[in-house]
Amino acid sequence: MLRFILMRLGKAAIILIAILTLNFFLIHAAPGDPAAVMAGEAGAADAKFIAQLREQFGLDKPLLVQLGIYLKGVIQLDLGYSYRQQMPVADLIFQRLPATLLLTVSAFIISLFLGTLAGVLASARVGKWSDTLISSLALLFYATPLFWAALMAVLLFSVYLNWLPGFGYETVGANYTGFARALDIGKHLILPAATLGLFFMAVYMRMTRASMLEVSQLDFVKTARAKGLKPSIIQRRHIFRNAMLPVVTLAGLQAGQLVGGAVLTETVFAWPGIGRLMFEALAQRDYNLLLGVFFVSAAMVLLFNLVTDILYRVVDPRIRVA
Amino acid sequence: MADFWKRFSRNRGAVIGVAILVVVLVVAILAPLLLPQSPWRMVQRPFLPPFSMDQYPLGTDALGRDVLSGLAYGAQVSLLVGLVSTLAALLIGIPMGALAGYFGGWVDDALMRFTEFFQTVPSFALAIVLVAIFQPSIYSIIAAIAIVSWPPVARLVRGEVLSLRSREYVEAAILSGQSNLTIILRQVLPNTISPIIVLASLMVATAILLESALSFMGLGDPNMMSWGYMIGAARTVIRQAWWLSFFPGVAILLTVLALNLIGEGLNDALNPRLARRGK
Amino acid sequence: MLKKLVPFAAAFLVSTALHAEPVMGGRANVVIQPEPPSLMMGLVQNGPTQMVAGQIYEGLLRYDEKLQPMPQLAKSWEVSDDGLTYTFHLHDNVKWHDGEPFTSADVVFSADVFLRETHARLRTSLEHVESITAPDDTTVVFKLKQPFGPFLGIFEAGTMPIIPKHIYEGTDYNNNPANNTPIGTGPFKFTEWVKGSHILLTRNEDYYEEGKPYLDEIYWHVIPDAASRAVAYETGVVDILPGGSIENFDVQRVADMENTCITDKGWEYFGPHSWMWLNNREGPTADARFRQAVMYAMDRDFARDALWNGLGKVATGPVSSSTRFYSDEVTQYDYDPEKAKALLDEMGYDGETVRLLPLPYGETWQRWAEAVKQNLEEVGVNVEIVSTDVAGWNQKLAEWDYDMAFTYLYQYGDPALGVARSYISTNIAKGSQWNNVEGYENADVDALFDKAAVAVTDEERQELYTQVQQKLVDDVPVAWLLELGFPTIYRCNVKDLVTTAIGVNDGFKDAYIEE
Amino acid sequence: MTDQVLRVENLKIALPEGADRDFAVNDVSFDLHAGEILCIVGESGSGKSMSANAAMGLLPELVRPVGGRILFDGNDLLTLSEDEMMDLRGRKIAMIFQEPMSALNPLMRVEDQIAEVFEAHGLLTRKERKERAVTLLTEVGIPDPEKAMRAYPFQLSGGQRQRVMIAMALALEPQILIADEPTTALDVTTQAQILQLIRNLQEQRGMAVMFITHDFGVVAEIADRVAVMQYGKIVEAGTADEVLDNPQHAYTQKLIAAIPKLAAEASEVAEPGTPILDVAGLNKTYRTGGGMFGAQARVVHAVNNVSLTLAEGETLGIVGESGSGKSSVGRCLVRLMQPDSGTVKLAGQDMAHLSGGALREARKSIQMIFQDPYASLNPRAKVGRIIAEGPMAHGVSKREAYARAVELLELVDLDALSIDRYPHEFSGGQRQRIGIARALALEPRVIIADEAVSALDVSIQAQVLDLLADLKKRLNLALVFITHDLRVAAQICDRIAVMQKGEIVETGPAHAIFDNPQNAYTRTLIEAIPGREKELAAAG
Repeated sequence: MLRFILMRLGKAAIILIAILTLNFFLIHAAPGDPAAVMAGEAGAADAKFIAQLREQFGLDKPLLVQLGIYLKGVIQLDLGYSYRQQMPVADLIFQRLPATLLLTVSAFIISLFLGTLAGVLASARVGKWSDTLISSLALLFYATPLFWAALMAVLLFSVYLNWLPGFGYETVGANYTGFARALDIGKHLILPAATLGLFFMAVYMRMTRASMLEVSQLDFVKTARAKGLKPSIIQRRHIFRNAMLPVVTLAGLQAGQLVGGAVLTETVFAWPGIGRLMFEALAQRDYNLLLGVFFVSAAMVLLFNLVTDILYRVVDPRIRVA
Repeated sequence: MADFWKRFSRNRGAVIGVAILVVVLVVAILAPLLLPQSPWRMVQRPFLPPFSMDQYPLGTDALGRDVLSGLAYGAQVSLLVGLVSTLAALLIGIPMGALAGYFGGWVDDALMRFTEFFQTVPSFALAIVLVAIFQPSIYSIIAAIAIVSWPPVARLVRGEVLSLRSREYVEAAILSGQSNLTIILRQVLPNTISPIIVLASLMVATAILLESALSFMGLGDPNMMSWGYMIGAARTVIRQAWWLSFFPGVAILLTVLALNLIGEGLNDALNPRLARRGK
Repeated sequence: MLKKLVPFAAAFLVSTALHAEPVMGGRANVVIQPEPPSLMMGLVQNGPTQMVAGQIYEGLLRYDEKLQPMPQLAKSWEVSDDGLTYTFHLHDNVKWHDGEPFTSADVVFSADVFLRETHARLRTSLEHVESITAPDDTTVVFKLKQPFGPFLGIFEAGTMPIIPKHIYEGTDYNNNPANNTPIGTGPFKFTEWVKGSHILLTRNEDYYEEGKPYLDEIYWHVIPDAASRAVAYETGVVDILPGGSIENFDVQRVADMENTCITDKGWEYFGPHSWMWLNNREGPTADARFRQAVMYAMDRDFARDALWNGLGKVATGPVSSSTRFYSDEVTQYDYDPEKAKALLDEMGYDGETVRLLPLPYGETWQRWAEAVKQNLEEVGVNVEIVSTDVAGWNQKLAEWDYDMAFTYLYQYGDPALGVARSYISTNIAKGSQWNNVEGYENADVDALFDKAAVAVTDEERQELYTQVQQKLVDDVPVAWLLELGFPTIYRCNVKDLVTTAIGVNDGFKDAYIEE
Repeated sequence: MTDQVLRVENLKIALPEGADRDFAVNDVSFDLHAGEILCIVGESGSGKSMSANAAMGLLPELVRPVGGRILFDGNDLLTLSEDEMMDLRGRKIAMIFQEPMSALNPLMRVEDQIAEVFEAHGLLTRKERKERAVTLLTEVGIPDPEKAMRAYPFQLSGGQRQRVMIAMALALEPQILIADEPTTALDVTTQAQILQLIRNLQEQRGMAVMFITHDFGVVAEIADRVAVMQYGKIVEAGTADEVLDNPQHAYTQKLIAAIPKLAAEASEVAEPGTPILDVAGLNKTYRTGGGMFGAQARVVHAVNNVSLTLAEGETLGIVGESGSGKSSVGRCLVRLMQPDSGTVKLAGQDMAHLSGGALREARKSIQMIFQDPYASLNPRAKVGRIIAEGPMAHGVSKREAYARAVELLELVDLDALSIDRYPHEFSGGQRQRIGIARALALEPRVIIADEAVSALDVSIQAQVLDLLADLKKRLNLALVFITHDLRVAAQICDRIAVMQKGEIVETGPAHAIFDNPQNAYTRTLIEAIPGREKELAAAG
């Protein structure tokens, strides 16, 4: 097992370096550079000023040398310095990470829990009106553009009903502490987490339902029935556990997107997370910062792929040996 | 074929889906006839609420442009982007998956590592970066959507080809002296068509969602009136004018819903072994 | 739309009426957008830096709404009759925030050494300066090579911030750790900066002007989303929304709130002037008739009313009406599509598509580009909007890769500082978007600008600038749009916030909050 | 015999709309007595499994009984509530299934799956359940039951899994055991063991067993009484001896006649023809797992130093159980698999070391017939194309190739019009004929038939075997016939090679192998053939 994990980590490191290299060239292919953007913000600049900035940022060196310097830093776990924010990239990312994780993890847990639950319920009542209702709702959520659902939620719950705050992470300047702050953040969290979770809930529901139905056709379920087991036990012990395998895979995939998958939601709800950081870094051609965000989100994907595989080995005995 | 239609039409959802899609298609095609004025034309006072003037039943936007006309022309863009980008993704994904699955070994390894690459970067983030880097235009948007959506195609085709590869009729074709290319094109790929069609119908839906999300982020083609653009432009005025974001959202929702229903219907009709119970 | 703007007028009245006795104490909650990259104004002079650091650092002078100089670090000044020698007498009881005394040596170091290296805009103006000397601790003398009309206009904090010599002399300016804890002479001291959240400035107890400032602290809120900023004001989290903080579409609604005042004053020094660069080198835009047609085709009143809440003015030419030496004795281009079509016919426009670059600064500009595109298409010009982000826009302009491109630039109070740069042929060079980007070449115009800059009397300068404005307006090197009105929105009990030509940027010195 | 425990009266089971007939089971009646094994035998689709499932109350959805009664303990099982049925299942009536691979929950340990039976009926404590499970596993003859308890199903062999299934079925000492083709998926030796086990347990406990099978050999081994089903009806019933020895109904007669006879006639091939295929020292190993980063690879020696010869006009049988490497040999011969070493000389040319065009050319002479009539024809190609493709790939014009395809179809007794139809329009036997026509299209000299009749019902099997024998004679083909079914081998082969674990353990003329096997494994194999003893007895 340890050997397996080490192998996978080694592989992940190679993929990460490759991704960074690819993205490095991609980003440098974009028009403009951070010096020009910052000069633009200054409202006036001459060639000397821009040249100064470029020298300061090391952008005057040949591209391959820049790549070498960057990768050397990454290998030493140094993600470099943000040009625009004048801060180490790692600090910036870690500042934003909690907000993103709070949002995505809560959406993830809600959607996984409710989605599977709904899927199990629907599969147990297949063909009945409650199944039709759940399935139709899931399809509806599945087809709804996330950002639009978010806007409509803001319109309804924030603008018209005024129940929940529609923007931001916490009440700005309120300076709550302790429990009051947690409550405040919690209130801000509801709408974004719900809209983000809605889509995945639909995905999990559909997958769980389909998987439950498929597994319930398998021979061992018939064996279980032949034993005289109660349907509820068959459902739980035989069908559900086997039906969860593909859901685990999907959950692993989604968990990998926890860092980078919420750009839209963060934009609509002005949630100060990694997604927005990426968008800002992109607009400002803040190369190091953008690569840093990619690094962290890709690392997250790889990490969760690994976690999923390990989890799979725990859940499915067949893989442990093969 | 008749059998296919029979099975397809047995799925009530799929029939509804086709009906909706046909309406959207007709609107998209006939938009220039029904609403000859450019959707960009400022025709009335800004922020005219819906249902207040017969001529502009869905009201006007921040510049006094007709929302209904925007919806009609937006259908063109959404469908165009959805179809073309899906096609492009298929053109990348099918050969990739076919080669990987058919030849196996290091070819498979190399191609699948390459595919993994694209799946490791969150796809929407990658799409944003691609469009931003190559500057928003209909071409860069289609390219970006295709680039982020081909990996599932490659994986699906690879899986199918891998299982078909060891089918006896493929081995028979090898024995009968057919070339690899002939075998891939004539024996293998035609039998992967059903799942590809199903996946493709869902991909069109996803592509429409992606396009609208990109437009919403301000990364749409500025010369094309698209639904995502309309919602994005309406976001800042959502408090003054709910209808500006509401109607295009409903349009996207219905179209995507229709495509998903059709996809399910196709799945039931083309892959009977996976058909849902309870029919 | 116009009718709805009436409450605005009332708001303007309120803001200028009633001057009561200032009240001590209180905190100002202000929005800052975007988060400044640094508060060291000697190194960074972008908008948000100027706004926050303008309370920390000071220049020798400040300017009133008519752009007349007022004392700041310099309590008085005189100009020699030949216009070549400027002598400034400094306050003698000024201390840096770290307690060190402020002297004329700081001024000489700032202007002659530090800013010459770091401040691109000032560097250009300082080319006219022969020497900067400090005869004694409270006197600084600038000697010019030849007369330079706008010279007295370059001493505000954003243009020539005075920075502490004892901290920066002999150091690597960019990497000086003191950059994170800026030390100035201004009415407020830097206290705390939590990135992504807020910047806190507190009252400078040792400020040299007796009794000032009135506020205890200024709390700058970093709120990265425009809609959230509007909400923050509505919910009372912030009390002051500097110009550009919220989307234009929200201005109306926010301004309609109770106890809310709005002003578009405080931008006179900058005179933000918007226009479309028209590429004079190639394509249809190389033809003056085409450029005139563009002027006639645009419905600029509509743009102002629909997009800018009716604030600002339709620009009549290259010089903003708030800038010195403005003249309205020029050809007027009213919205007249027929005239535009006639001009296009006359030049034989063949339908060649022109590429239009919107300014990538948010929704308003995007909509504006769409409106202009529509205006132009209605007179038969084919327009393709080329979408791009800030970096791409910068690059395209700097590389002259465009046909038409939105922009707005500051005028800094004087045509020699902020206007001539966009039209004189010596200023044509790739790589910058602040020079003569359109590629307009006219020897007469060059000569007039040159003469006007060094003319000694204002009358002489006015005469020359009027001529140059007339010539330019006839040639239409660029398509002028609006003198932008950036509304500052604030609670009406915040008094004396906007009293100078740079408004909020140095406004907290005099501001107080009425009970 | 009045002690019947189960009585089926006029059972009628309806199929859903659109099926090929209205009733899966139509007016079927039979009794099951205590202490007897009743075999219900029939070909696929005869309705035999449906009757069994109906007794368990485990009919597939949409298939429902519409008439008759199933009496057990004085109750009509068809009218019992689901709760009442639940109580009966496992306790009074137990069932085992065909596929031991899929009939066990892959995620549960064996002990938990057995314990579950007690749990379902609220019996015993947790600890007692474990103890009983060990006892049961011992009883069904699993080696090292303690270890097997902790195992997951995938860690057991097919036979062991079927034993676990039996252990579970017997846990509560039911009165009736329903066995639905329980040995069909097993190798012949394992099948013999399982049949023996069922017989023993049945005798010890005096259970009634309803045994569903398609294989008359199995019937001969195990049945006390037999009911033969066709198209949902019982066409004949009686004691095993009556039915097997003296079938009355034409269908039964036909079925029994179709069973390949074990007694291989001493082949008349007087002198062996010229050798056409000469295989020497063939080796092939598989590595599973491993790869660049993987763990220790497992090496399987699939083909171990195999040498064979095949003369013109001769039929060589390669027989063996699953995993013996017989299919790998076949695939190496046609180079669908690259052997690690050895030579495959086809008319003097070494197939094992050809590549590209030369290999394509050489393959014209050696073609293959495949096992699965459904997987061996491209479902999206018309029959004409399927047959003509080979010649066309070798440069024959389309017109000519199609004309030849028509001839070939006629040769295999199919309608010439078939060329314009798709494979799914044909039955399994017809498809296999198309496969044969395809193999013949390139005019090969050697044909490898890999389990070519294994998937067919016995009556169809006989027809295809006849066709092959006929074609072989007419076209002077040499045939390599790979099969697990010794009866089939006995019928068609001139010589037989027996394989075990990748090696050929014995080769010889067919009659010699059957009458006088030299190798111990060969003997085991032959003795395990179901129905052999009865057949020998009948013959003797």
